[in-house]
Amino acid sequence: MKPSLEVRIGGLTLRNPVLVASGIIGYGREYERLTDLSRIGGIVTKTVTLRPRAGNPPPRVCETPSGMLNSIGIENPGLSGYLEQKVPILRDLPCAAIVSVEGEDVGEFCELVRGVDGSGAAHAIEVNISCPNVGPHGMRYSTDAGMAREVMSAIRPLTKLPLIAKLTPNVTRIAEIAQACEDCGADAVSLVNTFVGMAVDARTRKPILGTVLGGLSGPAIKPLALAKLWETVQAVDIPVIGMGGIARPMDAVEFLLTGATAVEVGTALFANPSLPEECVDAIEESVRLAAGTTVDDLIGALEVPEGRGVIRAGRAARREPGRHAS
Amino acid sequence: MKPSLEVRIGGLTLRNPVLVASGIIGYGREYERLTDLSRIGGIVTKTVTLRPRAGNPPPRVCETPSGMLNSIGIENPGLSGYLEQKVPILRDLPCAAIVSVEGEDVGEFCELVRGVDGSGAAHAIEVNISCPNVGPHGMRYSTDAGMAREVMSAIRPLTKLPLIAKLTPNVTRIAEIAQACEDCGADAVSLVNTFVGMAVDARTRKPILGTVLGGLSGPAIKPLALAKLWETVQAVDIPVIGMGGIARPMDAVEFLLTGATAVEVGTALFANPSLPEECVDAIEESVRLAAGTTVDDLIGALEVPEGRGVIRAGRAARREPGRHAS
Amino acid sequence: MNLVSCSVVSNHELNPGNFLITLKVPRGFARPQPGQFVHLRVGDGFEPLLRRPYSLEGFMEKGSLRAVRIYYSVVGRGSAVLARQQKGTKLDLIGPLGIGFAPRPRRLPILVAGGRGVAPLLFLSRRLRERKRPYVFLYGARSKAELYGVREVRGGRVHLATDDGSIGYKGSVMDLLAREWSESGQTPLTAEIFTCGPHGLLHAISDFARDRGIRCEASLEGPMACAVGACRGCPVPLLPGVDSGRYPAMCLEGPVMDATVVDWARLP
Amino acid sequence: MNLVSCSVVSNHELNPGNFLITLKVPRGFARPQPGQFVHLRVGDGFEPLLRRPYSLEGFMEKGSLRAVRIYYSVVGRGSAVLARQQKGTKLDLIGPLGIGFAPRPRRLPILVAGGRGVAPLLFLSRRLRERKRPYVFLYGARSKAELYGVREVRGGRVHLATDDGSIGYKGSVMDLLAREWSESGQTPLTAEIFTCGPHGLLHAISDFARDRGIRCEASLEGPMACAVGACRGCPVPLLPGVDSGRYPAMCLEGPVMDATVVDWARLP
Ligand SMILES: Cc1cc2nc3c(=O)[nH]c(=O)nc-3n(C[C@H](O)[C@H](O)[C@H](O)COP(=O)(O)OP(=O)(O)OC[C@H]3O[C@@H](n4cnc5c(N)ncnc54)[C@H](O)[C@@H]3O)c2cc1C
Ligand SMILES: Cc1cc2nc3c(=O)[nH]c(=O)nc-3n(C[C@H](O)[C@H](O)[C@H](O)COP(=O)(O)OP(=O)(O)OC[C@H]3O[C@@H](n4cnc5c(N)ncnc54)[C@H](O)[C@@H]3O)c2cc1C
Ligand SMILES: Cc1cc2nc3c(=O)[nH]c(=O)nc-3n(C[C@H](O)[C@H](O)[C@H](O)COP(=O)(O)O)c2cc1C
Ligand SMILES: Cc1cc2nc3c(=O)[nH]c(=O)nc-3n(C[C@H](O)[C@H](O)[C@H](O)COP(=O)(O)O)c2cc1C
Ligand code: FES
Ligand code: FES
Repeated sequence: MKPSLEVRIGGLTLRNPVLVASGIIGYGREYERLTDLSRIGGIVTKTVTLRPRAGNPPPRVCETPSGMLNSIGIENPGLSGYLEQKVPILRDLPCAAIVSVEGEDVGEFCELVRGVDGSGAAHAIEVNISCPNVGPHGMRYSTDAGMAREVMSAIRPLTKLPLIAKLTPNVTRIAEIAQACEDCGADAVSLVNTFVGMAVDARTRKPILGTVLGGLSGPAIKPLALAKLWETVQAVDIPVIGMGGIARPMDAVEFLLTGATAVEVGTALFANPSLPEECVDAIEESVRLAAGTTVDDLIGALEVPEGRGVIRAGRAARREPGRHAS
Repeated sequence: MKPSLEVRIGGLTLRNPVLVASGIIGYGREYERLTDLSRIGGIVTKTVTLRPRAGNPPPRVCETPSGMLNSIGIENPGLSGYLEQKVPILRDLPCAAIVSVEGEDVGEFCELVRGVDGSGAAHAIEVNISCPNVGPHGMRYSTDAGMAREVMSAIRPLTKLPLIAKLTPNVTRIAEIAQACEDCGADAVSLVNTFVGMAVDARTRKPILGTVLGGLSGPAIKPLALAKLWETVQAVDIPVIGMGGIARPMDAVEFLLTGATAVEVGTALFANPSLPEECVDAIEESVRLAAGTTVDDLIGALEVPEGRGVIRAGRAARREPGRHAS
Repeated sequence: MNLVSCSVVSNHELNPGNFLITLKVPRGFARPQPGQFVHLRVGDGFEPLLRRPYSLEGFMEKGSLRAVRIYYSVVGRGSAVLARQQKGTKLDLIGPLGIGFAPRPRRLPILVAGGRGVAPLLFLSRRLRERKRPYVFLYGARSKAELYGVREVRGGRVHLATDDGSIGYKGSVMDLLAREWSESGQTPLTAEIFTCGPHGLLHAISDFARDRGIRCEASLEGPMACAVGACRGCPVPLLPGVDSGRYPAMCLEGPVMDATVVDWARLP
Repeated sequence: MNLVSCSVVSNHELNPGNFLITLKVPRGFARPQPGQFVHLRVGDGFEPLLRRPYSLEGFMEKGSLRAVRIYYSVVGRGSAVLARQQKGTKLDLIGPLGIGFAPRPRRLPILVAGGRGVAPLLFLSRRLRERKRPYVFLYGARSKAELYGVREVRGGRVHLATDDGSIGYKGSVMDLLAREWSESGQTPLTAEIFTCGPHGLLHAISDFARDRGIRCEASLEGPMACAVGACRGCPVPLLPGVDSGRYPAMCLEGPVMDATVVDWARLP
C-alpha cells in the first residue's frame, strides 16, 4: 500500500512535502516543459514587491565551488504586474501556488498581503523577510526579532491564508527570529535564504558580481542549512520548511529527518529540472524502507545521542549544550 | 628586482603574508617533511586551552560538497603540556610561531596569555574567541561584542606580543565584534573560523558527527569568508588576517585584494601540503604583473564601483548601502 | 524547447584550446534556428554545479538521426570537464533556446565573425546557402591556425583577417568590415550585419552600424543559471532611454539582439 | 614518510565493486611495513576535497622501480573517482604512514581477513613467507567470487569461509577462527592474531581474543583529514580505564592497534 506523503502547513494540505523555492522557477510556466509540477507539492513564486523592480546590474550570477552567488535584485513586475500577468498562470498550476512577497516597510508588506489574498490564486503566502539588503533598510527585517514581530503581527490579521515567514541564515540566532514569527501567528517558517557572499576576479582585480555582494546557494551551504534547521526545529512548534543545497534526492530525506515538515528545491533545479520529482520518489522509498505508513514517520526521526548537539536558544535553552569545537 | 612581500602585524614583521591556520598543522613538526615552512610567513598553532582536552567522540570529521565538517573539540595538551612539549618545537621553527589560545572565561584567557608570553617561543598570540561552543559558555565570547571587549581588555595589559583576535563568522555583524577588539587594543583580527554546520546519514538516520554539529571549512565557504572580510576591512583600521576556503594559489591574492594584510591556509593543506608556498609564489607574481614593488600594492586594491557593496556597520555606516538582493 | 539526453558522437581539439563536439539528440529535440543555443550539462556531480550555455555551430539530420555541433574553447572548469568527455558518454541538454538571427528578405547579409564567435555564423551561412541566398562572410582571428570552418563556407563571398597577417587582411575584422562596406556600395536599405565574437569587437561593430544606420544583430554571451527566463540571472543592459531601464533576459530575448540598443560598456 | 607523485600502472575491477590499482612511486618513497597505509589524492579539483587513506596490499621493488598496490571498494565519491583513473594518470600520495603489524618472534601468526580487509594481510603473509615463517590464513567473504588473492597465499595454511558456502567453511570467518583455535591446540603463548575487516567482525574477534588472553592486532578504518597526526580528526575510542580517556590518533598510533583495548561499540 502506497504511503501517504501529505503534509499540512497551517490550513494548507500539500500532496507531498516537495516544493520549488522562490526565485528558481519563476511563476511555474517557465519550467512547465521541464518539471512535472503535477507530481510535486507546490512552487513558491519569485518574490513580488509592491512596485516593479528592474533588478541589479550585471553580472548577477557567478558559480563558486559547489555553489553559486546571485544578486538578482528581486526583478519582478510588482503587485499590479503580478495581478495582471501572473495570477492567471498560477490559477492553471497543477500544484499549490505559494506566493512570495517582500515589502520595504510594514505598510508595503500589508498592501502586498492584502493584494495577494484578494487575488485568489495563492494557496499560501511566503513572507520574504530575509532578503539580503535591498535599499537603505539593509537586512533589518530579517536580522532583528523585533522587526520580524512588527511585520508578522501587522499582516496576520489581513489574511486567512497560511503565512510562511522566510528567514535569513545571516544571523547569530535564527531560532529567536523564528520564535518571534511563531508568536505573531506565522503558520510556518521556511529557511534558509542565501548566505551573504562575494567573489573576486584576481586578474581584473574586480568583484565578479555587479553589486559586489550576493547570496550563496547550492550544495556548498547544505551543512549550514541543516544546522540552522536543526536549531530552529528545537525552538518552535510550528512546521519548518527546510531548504539550502538540496541537490540529490536523498538530501530531501536528510532535511525531513532533521525535522523539516517540507522542503524547497532551489539552485540544483537549474542543473536537474527533474530533481523535485526524484525527491518525492526518494521520500516515498525512505518511508517504505522504514516500514512506515506516512511521511510523518520520517519527519524529525533523526536519532541523536542524549544531550548532543542541542543549541541553547529560547525554548531550547533548558537542555544541555552541544559540543562541537574545532 | 624581487618585490618585497613583508607585512607587519603589530610589532611583528612577517617574511610574507602567508600563514597556516590554527588546528591544521599542529605545532609545525607534523608537516615538516611536507611543507617548506622556511618559505612562508608563519604558522598558527593548534589552540591551547588551560587544562588538557581529550577532544570530542568520533567521528570528528566528515566531507561535504567542496568542504568538510569538523568537531575536534580542541584536543590539546593544555598550557603545561604546551610549555613542556611544544615550546621546544616552536623554538626550532624556520618561520613565525603564532600561538592560539582559548579560555573558558576571562580568568583562563589571562592565565593562558601570561603563560604563553612567558614561554618566549611565541611571536604573536591568536586569541580564539570564535570557537563554536565548548561547554556551557556556548559561543558567547565570539558572538557578543561586550564579551569580546571583556576578554581583550583583560589580556591586553598582560603582554607586549601582538594580539590577534580570531572571530567567528556565525554572527549577524562581524564588524561590530572586530571594532570591539580594535577598541580594546587588539593588534589585528583574523577571520573566519568555521561556520556551524551539520551532516546527516539518511540511511542510518543518524547525524554523521559524534557531536551532531561541527564547523564547516574549505572552498565551499570561500565566498562567505570574502564577504565577512570585506565587511570587516570597511569597519576597522587594524590589519585583518583573512582565511576561509583558500585552496588555489590565486585564492590568496583574492583575499589580499579584498583587504586582508595576511592570509591563513586551512583545510586545503590536507590535500596539498605545498599550497602555502604556492600562495607565496602567486602573490609575488601578482605584485609583479601589477608592476608593483611591494605586496602593499595588492592589499585592498580591489576596484569597486562607487557606493556598491558597502555594508553598513559602525564606522562604515555613513556610506551608501550595497544592493545584493536575490 | 525540451530537456533531452544526448550522447557524445565525437569531441576533438581542432586548434589549441578550441574543440568541436558532436552530440546525438533524440527527435524530441526541435529543429534549431541559427543563433539559438543549448544549455548543456557537461558532466555529473557538483563541479561544475550549473549547466553551460553554448550556441549551436550546426544541426544535422539524416532520416531519424539528429545531432547538434558545438565549437567551444576551454576557458574554465565547465569547458575543461566537457573537453574530457569521450565518445559514447551520455549527457543532457535543454534546447533549442533563445532567439536566433533574423535575416530580412531581399537584403544582403554581412556575417562578421571574431574568433570562436564564428560558430553560430557558420550555422547561419549554411542556412542561407540552403535558401540560395548570397551573403558576405568576414572572419577575423589572431592567426591562420585559429581560423575554423572557412572551407565550409560556400555560396558566399569570404574575406579573412588575421592579427598577424598570416592570411588575408592584416588587422582586425572591424577594419576589414569598414573597408568592405565602403567599397561595396551597399546601403542600410540593401544590407544588414550579423555578428558574434568578443564583446569588445561587437561593441565596435555596433557603433559602426549605429553611426551609419545599418541594422545589426549580435549574439551575446554571459553567465546563465536557468537559461529559460526563470531566474533573471542574465540581464542585458540597454542604452539609456531604451525601454525605461528594463533588463531583458539574454536567455529569453537573446542571445541574438539588436546590437545598436545594447549598452556594451555595462556588459561584462 | 613523504609526499611523492605517483602514476597509475594499472587499475582493474577484480570482482564487482572491488578494484586493484598499482601505482609507480619514486625512490623517495620508503619501504613500507605490512599494515601501513598511504594518503592518496584520488584526483584533482575539489570533489573530493580530501585525500583518502588506503592500506597497502603490496609493495614491489625491481632495481630502481618501486610500486605500491591498493585493493579498494567503490563506496562513495573518492573511490568512484579513483576507479576512473586510467593507466598513466599522475596522482600523488603521502606515505608510508602509521604503524603496521608487529608479529612477535617464535609465535604462530593467525591472519584473519574479512572481505576487502584481506589487503594488508596479503602484504603481511608475503612478508612472513620471505622470513620463512609459518602462519595460518583464515579468510572469509560473502561468496567465492569475492575472495581475492587466495592463490597468492603461499607458505601458510589457508582456510576459507563463505556466507553462502560456495567454497570452504559455510559461515563467518569468526566461527571458523573459533573452530580452528580449539582444534589447533595453540595457546596465547604460542600464537597471536592479526586481523582486518568490517568493524563488526573485528569487534567479535577482539572479544574472542580478550576472553582467552590471546594477543590480537587489528587494522582500523575511519575518516581522516591530515593522516599525519596534526588535525586530531581520527580518534580511536579506548575501553574505560585504558589510558585515562585519551583518544589516540588512528593515523599515528594506528591503523594497526591492540584490538583488545579498542572500545568497538564507540567506533563508527
Ligand atoms: C548564449 C551563449 C552562447 C555561447 N556559446 C558559446 C560557444 O559557442 N562556444 C564557447 O566556447 N562558449 C560559448 N559561450 C560561453 C560559454 O558558455 C562559457 O565560456 C562557459 O560557460 C565557460 O564555462 P567554464 O566553466 O569553462 O568557465 P568558468 O569556470 O565558468 O569561467 C572561466 C572564465 O570564463 C569566464 N566566463 C564564464 N562564463 C562565461 C560566459 N558565459 N561567457 C564568457 N566568459 C565566461 C569567467 O568569467 C572566467 O573568467 C556561450 C555563452 C552564452 C551565454
Ligand atoms: C587506514 C585506512 C586504511 C584503509 N584501507 C582501505 C583499503 O585498503 N581498501 C578500501 O577499499 N578502503 C580502505 N579504507 C577505507 C577508505 O579510506 C574509505 O572507504 C574511503 O575513504 C571512502 O571514500 P569515498 O570517497 O569513496 O567514500 P565517501 O564518499 O567518503 O563515503 C562513502 C561511504 O563510505 C563511508 N566511509 C567514508 N570513509 C570511510 C572510511 N574511512 N572507512 C569506512 N567507510 C567510510 C561513508 O560513511 C559513506 O557511507 C581505509 C581507511 C583507513 C582509515
Ligand atoms: C537565482 C536565485 C534567485 C532567488 N530569488 C529569491 C527570491 O526572489 N526570494 C526568496 O525568498 N529567495 C530567493 N532565492 C533563494 C532561494 O529561494 C533559496 O532560499 C536559496 O537559494 C537556498 O536554497 P538552494 O541552496 O537550494 O538554492 C533565490 C535563489 C537563487 C539562486
Ligand atoms: C580540523 C580543523 C581543526 C581546526 N582547529 C582550530 C583550532 O583549534 N582553533 C582555531 O582557531 N581554528 C581551528 N580551525 C579553523 C581553521 O583555523 C580555519 O579558521 C577554518 O578552517 C577556515 O579556513 P579553511 O576553510 O581554509 O579551512 C580548525 C579547522 C579544521 C578544519
Ligand atoms: S539565465 Fe535564468 S533568466 Fe536567463
Ligand atoms: S587524520 Fe589528522 S590526526 Fe589523524
